[in-house]
Amino acid sequence: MIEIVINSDYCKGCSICVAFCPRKVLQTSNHINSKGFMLPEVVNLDACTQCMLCEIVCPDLAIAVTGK
Amino acid sequence: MLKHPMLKYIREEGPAGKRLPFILCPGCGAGQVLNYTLHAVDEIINQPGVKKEDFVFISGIGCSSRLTSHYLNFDSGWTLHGRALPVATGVLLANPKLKVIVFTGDGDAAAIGGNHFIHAFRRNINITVICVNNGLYGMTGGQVAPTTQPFTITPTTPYGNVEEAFDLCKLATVAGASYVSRWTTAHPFQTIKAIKKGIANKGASFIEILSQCPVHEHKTPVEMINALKGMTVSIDKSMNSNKIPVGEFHFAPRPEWTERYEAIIEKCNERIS
Amino acid sequence: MVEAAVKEKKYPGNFRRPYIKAGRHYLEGSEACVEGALVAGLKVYAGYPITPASEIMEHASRRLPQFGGRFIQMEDEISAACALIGASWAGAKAMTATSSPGFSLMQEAISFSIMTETPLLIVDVQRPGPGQGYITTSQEDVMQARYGHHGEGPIIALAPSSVQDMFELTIEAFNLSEKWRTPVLLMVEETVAHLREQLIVPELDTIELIKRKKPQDLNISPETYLPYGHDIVPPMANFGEGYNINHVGLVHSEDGNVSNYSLKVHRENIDRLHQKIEGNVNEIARIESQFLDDCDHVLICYGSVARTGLEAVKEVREVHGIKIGFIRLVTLWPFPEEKLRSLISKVKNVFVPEMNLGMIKHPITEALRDKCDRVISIPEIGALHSPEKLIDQIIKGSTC
Amino acid sequence: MGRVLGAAFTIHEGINSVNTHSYGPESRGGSCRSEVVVSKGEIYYPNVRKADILVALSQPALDTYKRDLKEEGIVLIDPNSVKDVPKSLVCYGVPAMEIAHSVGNVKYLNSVVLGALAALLKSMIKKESLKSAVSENVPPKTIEKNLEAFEKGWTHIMNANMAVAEYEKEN
Repeated sequence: MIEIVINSDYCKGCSICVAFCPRKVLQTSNHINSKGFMLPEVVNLDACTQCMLCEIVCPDLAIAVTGK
Repeated sequence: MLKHPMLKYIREEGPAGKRLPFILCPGCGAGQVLNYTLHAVDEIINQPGVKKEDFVFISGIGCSSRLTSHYLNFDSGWTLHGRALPVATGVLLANPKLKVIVFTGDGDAAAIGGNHFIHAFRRNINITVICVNNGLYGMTGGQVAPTTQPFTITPTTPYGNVEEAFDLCKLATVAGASYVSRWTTAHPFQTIKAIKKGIANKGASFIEILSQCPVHEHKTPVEMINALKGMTVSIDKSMNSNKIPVGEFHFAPRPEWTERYEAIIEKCNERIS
Repeated sequence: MVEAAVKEKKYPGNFRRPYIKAGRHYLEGSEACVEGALVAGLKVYAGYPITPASEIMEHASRRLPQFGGRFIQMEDEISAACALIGASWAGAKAMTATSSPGFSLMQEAISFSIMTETPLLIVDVQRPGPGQGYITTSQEDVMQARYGHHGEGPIIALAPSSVQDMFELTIEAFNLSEKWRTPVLLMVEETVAHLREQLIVPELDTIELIKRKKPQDLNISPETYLPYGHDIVPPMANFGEGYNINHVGLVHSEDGNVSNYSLKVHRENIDRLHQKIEGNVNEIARIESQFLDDCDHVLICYGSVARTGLEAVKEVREVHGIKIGFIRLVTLWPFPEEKLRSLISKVKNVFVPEMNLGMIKHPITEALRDKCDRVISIPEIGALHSPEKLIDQIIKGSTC
Repeated sequence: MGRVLGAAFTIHEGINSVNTHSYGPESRGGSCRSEVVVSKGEIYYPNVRKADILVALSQPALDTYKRDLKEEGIVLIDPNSVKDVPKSLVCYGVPAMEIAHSVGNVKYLNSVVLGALAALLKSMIKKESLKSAVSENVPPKTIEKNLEAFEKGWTHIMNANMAVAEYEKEN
């Protein structure tokens, strides 16, 4: 089972992960964290191929995907 | 809870409290560069015979230099504005076995540290310089940098920049760097590969990473990353293009400073005994 | 103790290290300084040529590789000082020598190494200023040594007055820097740097060498190690030992954290740095004195002026019958106020000859505010005071 | 030269000596000077105030530095380059340049002068001490030539002294 976790303490809502994801697994959400940033959310987990791109491009080391 | 794999190289907190999240603004390219660098270092550490404690990170002052302030679970030094390269040189003079990685920005490397920049490459001392180039001074408020394009409006060039920009890769090449490449934050895998090659190169390596400053450019990070992708072209297709070439510019290993000095030490040793 | 340092092989190869031999030598001050540094365990010299300090650099470039150490000529004084910082972090004893204009360029690095508590040695062979000034002798940087760098940073500065001192105080400077984890300045004048005279080198294993305290010595694990904690002088891990030390120049708490700033953290950080040096001034500072038992006046000097100073004091006592005592400040900073006060009960005049227009006169005046009638500065610019000049001034000052 | 003289006194005779030298633009192409103070007691002030002996190898050097010589001090000159010597001074001449060239080249000039000085100072310092100091301070390959130059300087002054003595005896 693939799991994608977004660390709401570290995430600053830049949406780079959303833009980089080739399968549109992520999307900017309406969830706002304690610092006022809008977090991304997983909307299409089935499409995830574990390419890890979201993990590699995150500036804040805030997203994690279960490894292959 | 599932955690980002690179957090194993980060001090999330210490006795005096939390250190993360990073101080960087949302969508800052410097954070991405740290992520890429840690991926490259991780791959090298997983090779046999490489020890984590051999890595040393040095930086100067600026947004990109903040990466080594107190976040890394490596030996690191957050030094003076522009002076990362001399400090890194000193580290290698004392212990040439260390693998020294320098984070620097365009202002840190090319303006205040310009003199050290050319001389470190001339000496070809064994450092890997990762320069996060966002074309401006982010930490002080977005002022003009030596890498800012002409006519750009910034807080200190309100009528447009009258100066030409430095091409840092050309500068590093003519100064004597033995490995030079340029990528952008929009090229994660290429950047990781370049950093790995830079660390493996015994000599001075220069990797310029064009990066976004969404705050001072007043754009979203994603817009800027897309723009970076759009304004660059691979070096082999760059002949008839106005776009900025990216790729590997120069790779010519040559004797490294401490190697040459080792020969002097050996000679003195022979003469004495 | 040197033997122990020799055994601790940091470099490949079996060096039969050609230390200076015990016994009598005829050396220049600059050479004695480098020989002392090598005995102390110098491993890295980074410098930039400047008159009149280049002789130290040239001698180091010849001698260091013979000890497996490394010498580098950097692109400027700024980078030279910064290279020392890096070398010290990686575990080497490091030094440079410069002269006044170059010393100005190093001030930022000195301030940074005070904050990051980095042991290193900077030799300033002073020349007169301002500007290029001239290349003769001077003591015009003694205030810059303490107040030239930005911020509240205490410093240790020593003033040698002979070739013997150049050898001994260089070793002492390294010991102080390692012991207190701080940069140390050797405030030399051109007079002493270029003087050639007798140097008596003691048996090397009788020379005491101090090494920095490391967390390994105190059984502190990397997990619990605080780079700026544990003690008033924090143990210092070297790069490459797995202690993941983060050196930071921003105000920090004991673990090196820079993001929990508060006025309390700030005050604790600066207070400890200050206390570490100023609070231990009586242990750090040294004063030499003669003829203090019966004196009506006293002459206080430092560096090469102490040579003429002592000659003048002896002559004034013997020939003119004036009861004058002699004090030489071996340590300029931290200023040994308490020690100085304890030496003097009450005198009429305090004479302070200096090769500047009266700099150390100020802390002396402050220290002896209620112990003397007046403090008389005897300035000289660009040259060492002649004994005649001092004698003349002392006679004039003590009879009116 | 000052360094060798100082070393001879300190290392080989156990007498304190201090050597200073001029340091400035003049030491890089103009006239330069080196001073030696010798004393059985402690030497505090390191510079020469009134010299007993002045070695002047050029006319400008003598003109400039004769002010620091005692009124009846001794001056050692190279008569080929120094022509005008004040009458009050006791003057010795050694054609140092000429002798140096006869030995090999101009580099041996200092040793010639040291040999001459050794003759003048023979009541204060043993000739052997100075010769040892010369040997220790020149490149090993040139020791022989330097000592030859030294001997020639020594002989020149000794012969001159003998000539003077004979002249004085005759008159």
